[in-house]
Amino acid sequence: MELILGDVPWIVVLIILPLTGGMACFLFPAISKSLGLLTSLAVVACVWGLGWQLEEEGAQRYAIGGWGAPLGIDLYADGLSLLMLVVAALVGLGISVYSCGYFSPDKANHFWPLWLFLCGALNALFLSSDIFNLYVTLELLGLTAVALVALADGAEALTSAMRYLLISLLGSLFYLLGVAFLYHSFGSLDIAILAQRAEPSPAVWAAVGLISTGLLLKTALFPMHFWLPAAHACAPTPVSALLSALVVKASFYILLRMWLEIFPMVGTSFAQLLGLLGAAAVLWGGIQALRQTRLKLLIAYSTVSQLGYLFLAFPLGTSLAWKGALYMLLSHAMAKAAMFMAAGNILVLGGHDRIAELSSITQRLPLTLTAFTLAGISIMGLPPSGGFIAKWLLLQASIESGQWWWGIILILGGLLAAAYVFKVIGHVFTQDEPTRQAGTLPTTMEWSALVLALVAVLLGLFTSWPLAIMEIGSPFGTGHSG
Amino acid sequence: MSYVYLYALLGVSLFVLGLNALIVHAHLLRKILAVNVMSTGVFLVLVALSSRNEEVLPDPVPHAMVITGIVVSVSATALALILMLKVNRATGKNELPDRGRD
Amino acid sequence: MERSRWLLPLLLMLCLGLGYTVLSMPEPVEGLPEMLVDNMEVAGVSNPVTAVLLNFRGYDTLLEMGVLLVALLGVWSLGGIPDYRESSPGLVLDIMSRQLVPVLILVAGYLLWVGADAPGGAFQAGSLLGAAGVLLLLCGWRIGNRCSGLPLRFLLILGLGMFVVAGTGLLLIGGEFLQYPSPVARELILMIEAAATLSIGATLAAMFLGSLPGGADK
Amino acid sequence: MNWNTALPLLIVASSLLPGLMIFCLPENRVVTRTTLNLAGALLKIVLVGGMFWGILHGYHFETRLVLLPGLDLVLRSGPLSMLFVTLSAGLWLITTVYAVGYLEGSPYRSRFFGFFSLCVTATTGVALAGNLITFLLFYELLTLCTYPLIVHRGTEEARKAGKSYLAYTIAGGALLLLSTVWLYTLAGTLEFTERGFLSGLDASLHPTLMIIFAMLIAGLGVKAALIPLHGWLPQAMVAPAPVSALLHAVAVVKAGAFGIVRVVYYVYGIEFSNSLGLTLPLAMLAAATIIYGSLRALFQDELKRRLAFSTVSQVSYIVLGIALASPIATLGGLIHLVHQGVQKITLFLCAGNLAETLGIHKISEMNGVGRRMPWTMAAFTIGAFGMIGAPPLAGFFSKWYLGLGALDAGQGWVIYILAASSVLNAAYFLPILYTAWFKTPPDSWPAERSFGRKETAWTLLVPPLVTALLTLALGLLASAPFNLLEWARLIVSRGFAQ
Amino acid sequence: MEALTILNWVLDGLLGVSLFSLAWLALASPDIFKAIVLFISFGLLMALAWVRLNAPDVALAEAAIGAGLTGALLLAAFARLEDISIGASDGEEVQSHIQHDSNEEPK
Repeated sequence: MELILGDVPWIVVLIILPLTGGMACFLFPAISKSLGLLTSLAVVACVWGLGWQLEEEGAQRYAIGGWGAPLGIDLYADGLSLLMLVVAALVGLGISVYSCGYFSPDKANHFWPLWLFLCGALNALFLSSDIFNLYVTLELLGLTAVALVALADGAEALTSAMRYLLISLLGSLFYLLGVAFLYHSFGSLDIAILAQRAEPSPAVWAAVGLISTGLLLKTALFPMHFWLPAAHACAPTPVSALLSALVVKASFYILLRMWLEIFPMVGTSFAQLLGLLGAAAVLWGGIQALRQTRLKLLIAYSTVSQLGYLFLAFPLGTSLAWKGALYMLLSHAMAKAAMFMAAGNILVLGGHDRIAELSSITQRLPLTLTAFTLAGISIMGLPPSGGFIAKWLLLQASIESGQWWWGIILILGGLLAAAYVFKVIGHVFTQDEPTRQAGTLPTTMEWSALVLALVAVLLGLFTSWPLAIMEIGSPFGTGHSG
Repeated sequence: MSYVYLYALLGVSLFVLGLNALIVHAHLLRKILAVNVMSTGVFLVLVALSSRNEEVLPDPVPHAMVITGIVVSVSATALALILMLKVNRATGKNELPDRGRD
Repeated sequence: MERSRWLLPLLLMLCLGLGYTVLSMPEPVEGLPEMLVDNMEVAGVSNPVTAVLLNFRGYDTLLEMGVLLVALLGVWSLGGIPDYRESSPGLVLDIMSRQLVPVLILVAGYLLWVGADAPGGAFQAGSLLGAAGVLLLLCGWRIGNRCSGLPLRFLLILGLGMFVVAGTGLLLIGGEFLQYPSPVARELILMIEAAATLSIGATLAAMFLGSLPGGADK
Repeated sequence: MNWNTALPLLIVASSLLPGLMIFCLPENRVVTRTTLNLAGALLKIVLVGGMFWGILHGYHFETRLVLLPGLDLVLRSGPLSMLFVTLSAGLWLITTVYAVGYLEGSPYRSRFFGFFSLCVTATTGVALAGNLITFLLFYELLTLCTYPLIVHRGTEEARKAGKSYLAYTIAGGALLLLSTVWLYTLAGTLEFTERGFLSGLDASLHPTLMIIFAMLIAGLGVKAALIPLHGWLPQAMVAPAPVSALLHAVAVVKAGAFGIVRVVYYVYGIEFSNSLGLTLPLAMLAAATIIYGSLRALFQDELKRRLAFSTVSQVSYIVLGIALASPIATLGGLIHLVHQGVQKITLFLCAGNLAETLGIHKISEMNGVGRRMPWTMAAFTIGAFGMIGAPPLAGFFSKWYLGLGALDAGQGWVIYILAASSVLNAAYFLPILYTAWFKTPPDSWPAERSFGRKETAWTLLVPPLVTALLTLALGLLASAPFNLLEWARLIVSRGFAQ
Repeated sequence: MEALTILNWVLDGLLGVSLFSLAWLALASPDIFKAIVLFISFGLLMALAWVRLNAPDVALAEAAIGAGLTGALLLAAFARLEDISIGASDGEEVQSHIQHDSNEEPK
């Protein structure tokens, strides 16, 4: 068993598999559902294989085409990318199971190829260590995400898809200009080599500004978040779960990777700015979520708020803060996907997702309700959940580094999250009798939401495994502390 | 100050021109044109800076990057145009409803 | 116009900043070109740009073929665009296209072949094929229903598929992914480029058409 | 998995597993649900008894699960945790029997009993917690499990009460979390140790330690219903009787008081907090709450609201006993923790009986109810006299030791507080007894349900009688072997320096 | 030799100015069709600029894809845009398409 596991280049298989799966679904639309599910399972197995390999030999660098770093393109897999791959694989599997029951046949033919290409783009993005290659994967990710959002036929969905496309293109262009500056001042596109050669100069300052603006546009951090709620709320449910849990995090991952390797010498003033924007996102997202009357919009604004947490780790900078941010990313991905699926179930059965009239629908969906509550617990950061552990690590990092005000933001964010989650849950304990809406929900849709929510809660109890993954190749070892 | 920097500056100005047009104009087709102009600007910067010292052959890597970029931008434009037509069909207007900023 | 009050100065500042950065860009101490030159003879093609595109950074081109295919998938999933109205082609267009299309295809073939040693290559040839396709579509030609199903789809994924098959094939015979053994590199690159040209042409033409040809599975 | 490490976990799991199973039970499976409930309760009592036996024979029980590097979840059987765990285990059995009878025929019972068992799991977790993070985990879990019980009825009023309950407790929980993390960064450990682990820190940190103490007490004070954080308790009375009986008399409120005991004794240490001058303000706050609670109770016409305000004031006895830095006062506080629990649950169960059988909610409707339901009112009277502190009953001992402790600690003013509160207790309990026994009953009760010859269903009658007998026993058999006083003395001796 | 460099500078300057002005006009012209045509000419001129920066491959790609195909796509989209707004589009095929999807349509 070790022999086979040992020398199979899982790192390449992880990228090729979803692409081939996507092409197969495109060629044979009739069997696209089973092919898609099979590919998702295979991706989970590959991630497990890669994890096993990384456990054995630490961080892994794979030169495509055998040319080596400056000339060719390298794939690099360490703890940080492995964790993102695990998130993408698990949430991806949940989404594949969910969308088996969700799409009407003719929509499914379009959904599966696009979804598998998106999965391939995600894996390629998490594994690549070449900044131009990241541009191409970002573009591939953006186009597939827009096409998936546009699958829902409402005027709202199409306009939000259009706005999302324009923002995505704008972000990519900013990023590309930043890449141009970096390449022409240091002569290489590989992150590791750039990390050695980079020293502060006007070109690097401009590159930092451009790349960060481009990536913040795509991550929808506070001032540039206006496109996210509409896009995530009007998209078909598995797509909005996908967007909130994975696509938005991919650009955050690139910013984090760049920040840890190429920009450590950037002054703390820029980090403080990111922290401030993150804090504003947490508060603004929470308040907006509280004011929503439609469930999916509430969850979308909750994403805007939760993304703010991730940026609080930048001003802190210690490896503990990065671990906290990554743990928040992991548990938020699971919980948010479960929440969107639950909202989707309510929408499919009840026909609407107005929060005020939820009670009669939720009476008939006990599993979905439990999934929503468990996911809500993780979003709020209450103890038995991954969200709590992440909040604990971030709080500890903020107090240890003396910048306790980020801790206050965390607490306020938690209170706001509690307010809008219980606003929804409060509608469940009423005396209305269940709705007489005809039709039942395929059980796979309810169970996939519940399983993802359970994973989010169990992350609160079994923390040693994810933390061990983050340690491989010590991605944060180089992070400047304090 | 060889002529290369002239083109690089032109690239930067095209980038900013496109950004301004993207923000100011509401019509979706104009926004797509603006995005194309911006990408041409970025490609101009990429290629111009690659042949700074004349005596040696220009660096081919940016050229490859630009060709890839052009193909990516044409596919993005195609998708954007079709999406614009669908938006026009669904909302009857050629603009995004609430004049979304850039 | 309250917005232009703060927009223009901001953009001008951005322009000046970027301009200054571009002008003050230091020369990279060790750039890529030197490394490229001494690797050229192993690369199998003598045109540096094609070498970079297909050999050194072949993975980029693979993903970029994916981008093209995904864009087409997105266009088809949107669907619902009324087909291009069936106006009978004017006399001039009809005659012109009868002359032009074969020339376009010939030039595309030439560009593909010459790409190894002189400027040219898969993308330029593919776009010419696409132009030929657009001309045909303008003249009202539509792909026959019989082969608008699987054969068209196979043609569309040919580019990316060939890349992936070649890459994994090379992987299986012991090298790294997409590592062309130097004696056979030239032929391999040509094969991949040919497949890429065909699928780029088909994809660009289909994108011009906008919706599923013949609305097969609407 | 030998017994030493497994027992605490088993005790917590003994109500968790039945709870989860009950959630999955369809509504009509009444028999399975009741058997699961009772089996869980009995199993827990047996396990607690086993732990008692183990401790007497010198065994030490501790379950340790690694949560974070350097921080793990600990369930440990210390003397103090045994006190609270026995209290909650015993009263859970009694209240389950009562709840089965009380909720006969009402909807959503699977959901109710599921959350009911989860609540007790959280309470036992709070009791057995070996360090501050485990305590915090179960403390927040308690909030999550009690919310559905408060809003169980689904009426508009219940949901409003639930909303205010959440507002208080979630905010309190957030404060607790912030202070726990701050403490962890300063002290490096959160393990409960006999005389507190903070005394070793250098003097420069003392001001921050005082701020943290204030935040901890505020976080815990929400559940311990110290003023001004008690607002949610009277509103939560809209919940069904077993909920207000077990939760608001025993589980939730005691968790807050228990937390304050843990913080003062096992985090800061009584001498260190006294030297920081923290105990006096706490004692004053407790005294103010005692008086305020009793005053508000005077003017409540609704029976359960009056009992709620009485709980607000009674819990502060415990906090007062803790805050007075003398072993005897602490002894009084600890035994009051048990006495108040038993007495208050009797009163609430009787109130539930009156509401369920005769539809009485207001004291003004209780004229001559003693004749109609003699046994229930007898239990109510015993409970009321225990609260007032009449000699043979349990309440007397706690007030007696509190008074002695106050003198020993040189805090003379506490005696006046105790005296005044006893008078006020009498002032709001005796009128109830007078109306119940000596006034002429009205010709018809608001919503009478006849149970044949008996005054009410046996499942509703037996629990209050048992708890009333328990109040009597705790009072009369105060010096018997294995009694409560002995156990409390053991705890206190470990807590103080001598 | 001196004259050649001056000529080069003049040529580049001319090319740069005309490129910028073409882009400016394309983006600022009131009529959409004029904007598209100007954009296509801007693309062709760009091909010239690539040649001047001795990047022949890019020039070919820009001419074929940037000017040619993008222009064709733009014109096709513009034509279809005109159809829809004139209302000449064939009604029934479109209407049937909008209503048929799953009941997920948010009311």
